[in-house]
Amino acid sequence: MPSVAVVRFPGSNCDWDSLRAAEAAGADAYFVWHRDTDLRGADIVLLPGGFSYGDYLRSGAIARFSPIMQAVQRHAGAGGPVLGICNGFQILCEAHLLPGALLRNAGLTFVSKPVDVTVERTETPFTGDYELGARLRLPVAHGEGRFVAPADTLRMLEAEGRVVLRYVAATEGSPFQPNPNGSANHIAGICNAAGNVVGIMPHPERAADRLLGLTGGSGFFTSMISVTQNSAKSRI
Amino acid sequence: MTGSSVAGAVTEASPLPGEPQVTPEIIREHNLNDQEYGRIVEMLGRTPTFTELGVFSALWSEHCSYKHSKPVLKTFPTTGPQVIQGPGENAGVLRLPEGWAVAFKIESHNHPSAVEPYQGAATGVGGILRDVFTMGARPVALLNSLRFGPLDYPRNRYLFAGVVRGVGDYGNCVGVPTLGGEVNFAPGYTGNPLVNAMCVGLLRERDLIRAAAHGVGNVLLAVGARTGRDGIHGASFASEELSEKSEARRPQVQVGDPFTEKLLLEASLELITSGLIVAIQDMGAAGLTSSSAEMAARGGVGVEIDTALVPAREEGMTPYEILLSESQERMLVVAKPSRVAEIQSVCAKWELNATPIGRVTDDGIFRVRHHGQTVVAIPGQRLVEDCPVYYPEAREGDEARARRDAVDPGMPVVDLEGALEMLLDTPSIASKRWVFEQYDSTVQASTVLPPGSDAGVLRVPGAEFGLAMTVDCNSRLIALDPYEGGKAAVAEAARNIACTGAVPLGITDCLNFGNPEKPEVFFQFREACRGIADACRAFGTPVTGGNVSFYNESPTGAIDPTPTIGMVGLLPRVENRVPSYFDSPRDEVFIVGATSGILGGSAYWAEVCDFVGGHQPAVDLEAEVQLQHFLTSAAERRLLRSAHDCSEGGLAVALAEAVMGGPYVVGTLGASLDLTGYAPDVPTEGVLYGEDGARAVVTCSAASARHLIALANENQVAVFHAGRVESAGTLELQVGSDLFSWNTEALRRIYLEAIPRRMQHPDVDRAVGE
Amino acid sequence: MMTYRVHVRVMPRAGLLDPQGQAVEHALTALGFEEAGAVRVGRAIELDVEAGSRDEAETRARQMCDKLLANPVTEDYLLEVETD
Amino acid sequence: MMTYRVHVRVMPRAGLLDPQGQAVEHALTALGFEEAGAVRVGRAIELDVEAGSRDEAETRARQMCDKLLANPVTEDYLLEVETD
Ligand SMILES: Nc1ncnc2c1ncn2[C@@H]1O[C@H](COP(=O)(O)OP(=O)(O)O)[C@@H](O)[C@H]1O
Ligand SMILES: [Mg+2]
Repeated sequence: MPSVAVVRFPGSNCDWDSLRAAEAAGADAYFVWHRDTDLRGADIVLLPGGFSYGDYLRSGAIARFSPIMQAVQRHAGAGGPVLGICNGFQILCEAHLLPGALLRNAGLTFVSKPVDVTVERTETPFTGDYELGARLRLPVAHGEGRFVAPADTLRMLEAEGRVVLRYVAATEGSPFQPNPNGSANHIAGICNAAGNVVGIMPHPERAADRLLGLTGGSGFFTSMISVTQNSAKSRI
Repeated sequence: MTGSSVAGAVTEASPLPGEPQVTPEIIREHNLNDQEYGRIVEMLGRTPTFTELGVFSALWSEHCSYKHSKPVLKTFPTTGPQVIQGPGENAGVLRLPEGWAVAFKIESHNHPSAVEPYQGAATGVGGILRDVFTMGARPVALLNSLRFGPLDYPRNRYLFAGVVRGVGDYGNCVGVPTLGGEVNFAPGYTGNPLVNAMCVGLLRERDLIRAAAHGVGNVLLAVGARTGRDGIHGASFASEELSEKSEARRPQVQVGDPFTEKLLLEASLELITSGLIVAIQDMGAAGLTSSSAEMAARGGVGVEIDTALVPAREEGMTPYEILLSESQERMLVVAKPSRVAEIQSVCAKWELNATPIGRVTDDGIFRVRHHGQTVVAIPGQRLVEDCPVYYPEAREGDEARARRDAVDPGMPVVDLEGALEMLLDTPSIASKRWVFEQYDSTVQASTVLPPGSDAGVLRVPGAEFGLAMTVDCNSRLIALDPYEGGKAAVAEAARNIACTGAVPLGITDCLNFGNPEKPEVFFQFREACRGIADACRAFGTPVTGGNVSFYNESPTGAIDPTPTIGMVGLLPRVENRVPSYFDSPRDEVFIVGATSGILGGSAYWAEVCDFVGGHQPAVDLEAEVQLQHFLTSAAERRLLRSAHDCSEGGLAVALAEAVMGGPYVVGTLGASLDLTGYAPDVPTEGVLYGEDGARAVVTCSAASARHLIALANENQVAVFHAGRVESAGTLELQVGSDLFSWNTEALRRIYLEAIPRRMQHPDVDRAVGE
Repeated sequence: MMTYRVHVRVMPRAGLLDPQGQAVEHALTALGFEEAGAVRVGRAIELDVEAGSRDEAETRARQMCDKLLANPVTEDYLLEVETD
Repeated sequence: MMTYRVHVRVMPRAGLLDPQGQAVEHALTALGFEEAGAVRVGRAIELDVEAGSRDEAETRARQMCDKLLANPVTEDYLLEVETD
């Protein structure tokens, strides 16, 4: 059973949601505290959503310096899968594990609603179970989700196919804006060059259960399980 | 040593050097009348010190002492098999299945929000969260009930925008989903908005902890944020007395820090479940004073505090300031001395300080020292319980009676078809999507029915049951007839709960009224409470706590009376929850419950005829109970595809809301319904826009229709088959010879855009830059 | 008519809790900047103001602060007109 | 050792969309301040720095900005050490 470390920062508030979603997908999931210095041999690392350090100054700016982040850097450097959701995405950008930055929503208000996104890259540890181009409905809930990056970085992200999720308008007559926060190129999620570090603004862990109305998110968690199991096999 | 003590002094305390003399002016500035001051001197057997005066003025304020409301509140039903903790604690607690319990409470933060909408609303949410997690419950949902003046005025738009942002930012950061609420706009709230926040928490029944100090020699610890000069009672005058120049440094405004709140939440729950502590209470209104005095009184013990030990945020704070500061995110903990080290290490893990500041004593005295010198010594029980109680005169105002007896609503400004569009464009009725999109409603991954439903519903991970919750109050009905209006508020809440399939369990109330010393205001208060009590008895939903907010006076006089009802309900099997909107074409549409067509107090008269008055429909509690039974049993048997209650705007608005669908439906439905046989002898306008309670619009599959009708008959509720849901995007209503037709998409646009359109003004928030 | 560049600093009023300042100070200390203290965080606003004179630019800018840019209940502001 | 008061202005990098600045400009115009333009909104940070000299204080403050206070990807900062 693959082991999943969910990193808890002071102010994390999607830690339990992420842990449960990972367990539901069949992982051995556990918390590591921001002051810890190792990941206890985790196969996969999740940086959950929330308001680490109150999101004061800039979201993720302070959490980035937590002791545990050095272990996360090493894990990522060695090709280990890392998924940052919402605040986790912001932390990954601040830590320069992902390019760009997430700024205050163009509408200047917090936005909490379902959005439609398409999966534009399936070669990542977290999107392998999706069809390329699959359309998912996932909740967003953030005040600072506007992805920005220098023009050349954006070009590179597009050229290298590193946009993992992109906001799309729903079907005709739908109430959805194509883009809830003004992100460049409607970007909702990206990955690093190797594809093992992924950051997304929407919350798949809140959309992995029939009872909650949305189920499109479970693929993120099943994907990471399949990948680690396959790679385990291939190692044998 | 006690300069101020007279012969027969009961306790000894001496003024600090340089602290103001207790003069008649000072006494008046502390809002203590002669009777109250007389009782203080009698209680102490001497003149109080300045600091003692501050303590009395805080604990004997209306907010803490309930001196005008106590006798009336005693008439509420507060017992029942489900009640674990009734009124008197930080929150009420009700029993749930599988060893679970729910703690919930509602609280007002009206005046702070009128001064500073963002911080006022934010700290209101912070306070209600603490009330719930000090019971040992983890907050799982927030609701909010808001009132403002009309959006045509910049100040009202500013207050509305700031309050919504404040409510959202705080709850979002702590990570508690907002599952529901209400917003209303009426001239009566101009200058005095209402901000009521409700929190719902879950706990294992065995983890319940009460805020009673025990164990002589046990330690008092201050946990959390440092104490500053925020919101000090009477600081405005005290500052001049204490030091001219420091005036500027004494802000009244309390600033919230949701990050510290989140840490405090986790630390408190860890302390409670680990059994390390004896008692814990939030330092809320009147801060350290009320928390320590109330905990001591509940435990029948005394306490002794040294204010010099309290971690302060600013230099040179006096005992008066430290005792009365309302700095946020602070807790007072009682624990055995042997546990202090462990407690401090738990708090350190959450980056919080836990500082010993005093101890539990056996003499029953509330004693405060400053660097050892005794500055406050008051008999504890009497301090908390012996504030004079008042029985103000209650007399209905003449213009209130006149309004109710008025008969002629005048001419409608649009025809009956246009009236629906006009009502859906009314901010009080229109979709509140603009509001709840600023609130995280899905964090904790348990939201089953989000805002936009009749009631919010959440699941409990690992349990079968679900929890439903709502807040409701139609103040127009209270203003016209407080007794019937009080019943109506509870009835609407219960209907909203039952529509989701849940059984109403109990309520918490937030009683917002004007100055109780005005006979017409106290009449509204007394009668509304009588109505609430009668409805709660009829529904078996005891009052588990609440909050009274008097002195809500706008320039034009008292606010519209607004006793907000917060209710929770139990869904035995959460997967049986019923949505509020039409689901699929060909479903059968039924109208459950009868109408008298009375338009008194209706939104139709108010908005379309610009007339607030007349006799409103009497609330038939019997019929409400039968409707609730029908709805919950129908849900239990999985007969319902949707259920939506009729409230403001009557049947027409309820049908429109059901057809339009939820805030994010894709594609549109329609319905063509024949209401001719529903109420043959009622005029069309009454059929469409009358606001009789005990009614709901429900849909079911063709196959279930028979069973639904049978069930209705069993419960003696009238059930009328009106037609079918259709895929064509129009709503058609036939009433006798009149045929009305609306395009669903057009109605949706009106309904969804009503508030955003008015809030597009760039002046919305002077703090756009914040 | 001339164009003046105006710099406004809007800071939380002294004595008011500044959670953001606290968090930043805490972080700086953790990063080894023990010499940092008394951190306050506010907003910096820059704008062009068309006016006949420097004084007029400043007067108008003040009015903008009083009406919109600063919250009179919780904030104080400082204003500088760039000299060129 | 002396204590220096340092003022830092962290502004969104030129060319980067600044919705807050736009909203403020929009609001100013609506309030009748047509003479206002080119509004940018950033962060103002004030702090005490203990240092042996003004220059040292400035150097340390720069390090704080580079490490934490400003985001090199999207922000530029200006720094002033108060003279007393
Ligand atoms: N301030 C608010 N916060 C969250 N949700 C709200 C708020 N105001 C209204 N809502 C939601 O909008 C929907 C409509 O509210 P309301 O008109 O009061 O419905 P009802 O009349 O059935 O009580 C409800 O689901 C309610 O929870
Ligand atoms: Mg309502």
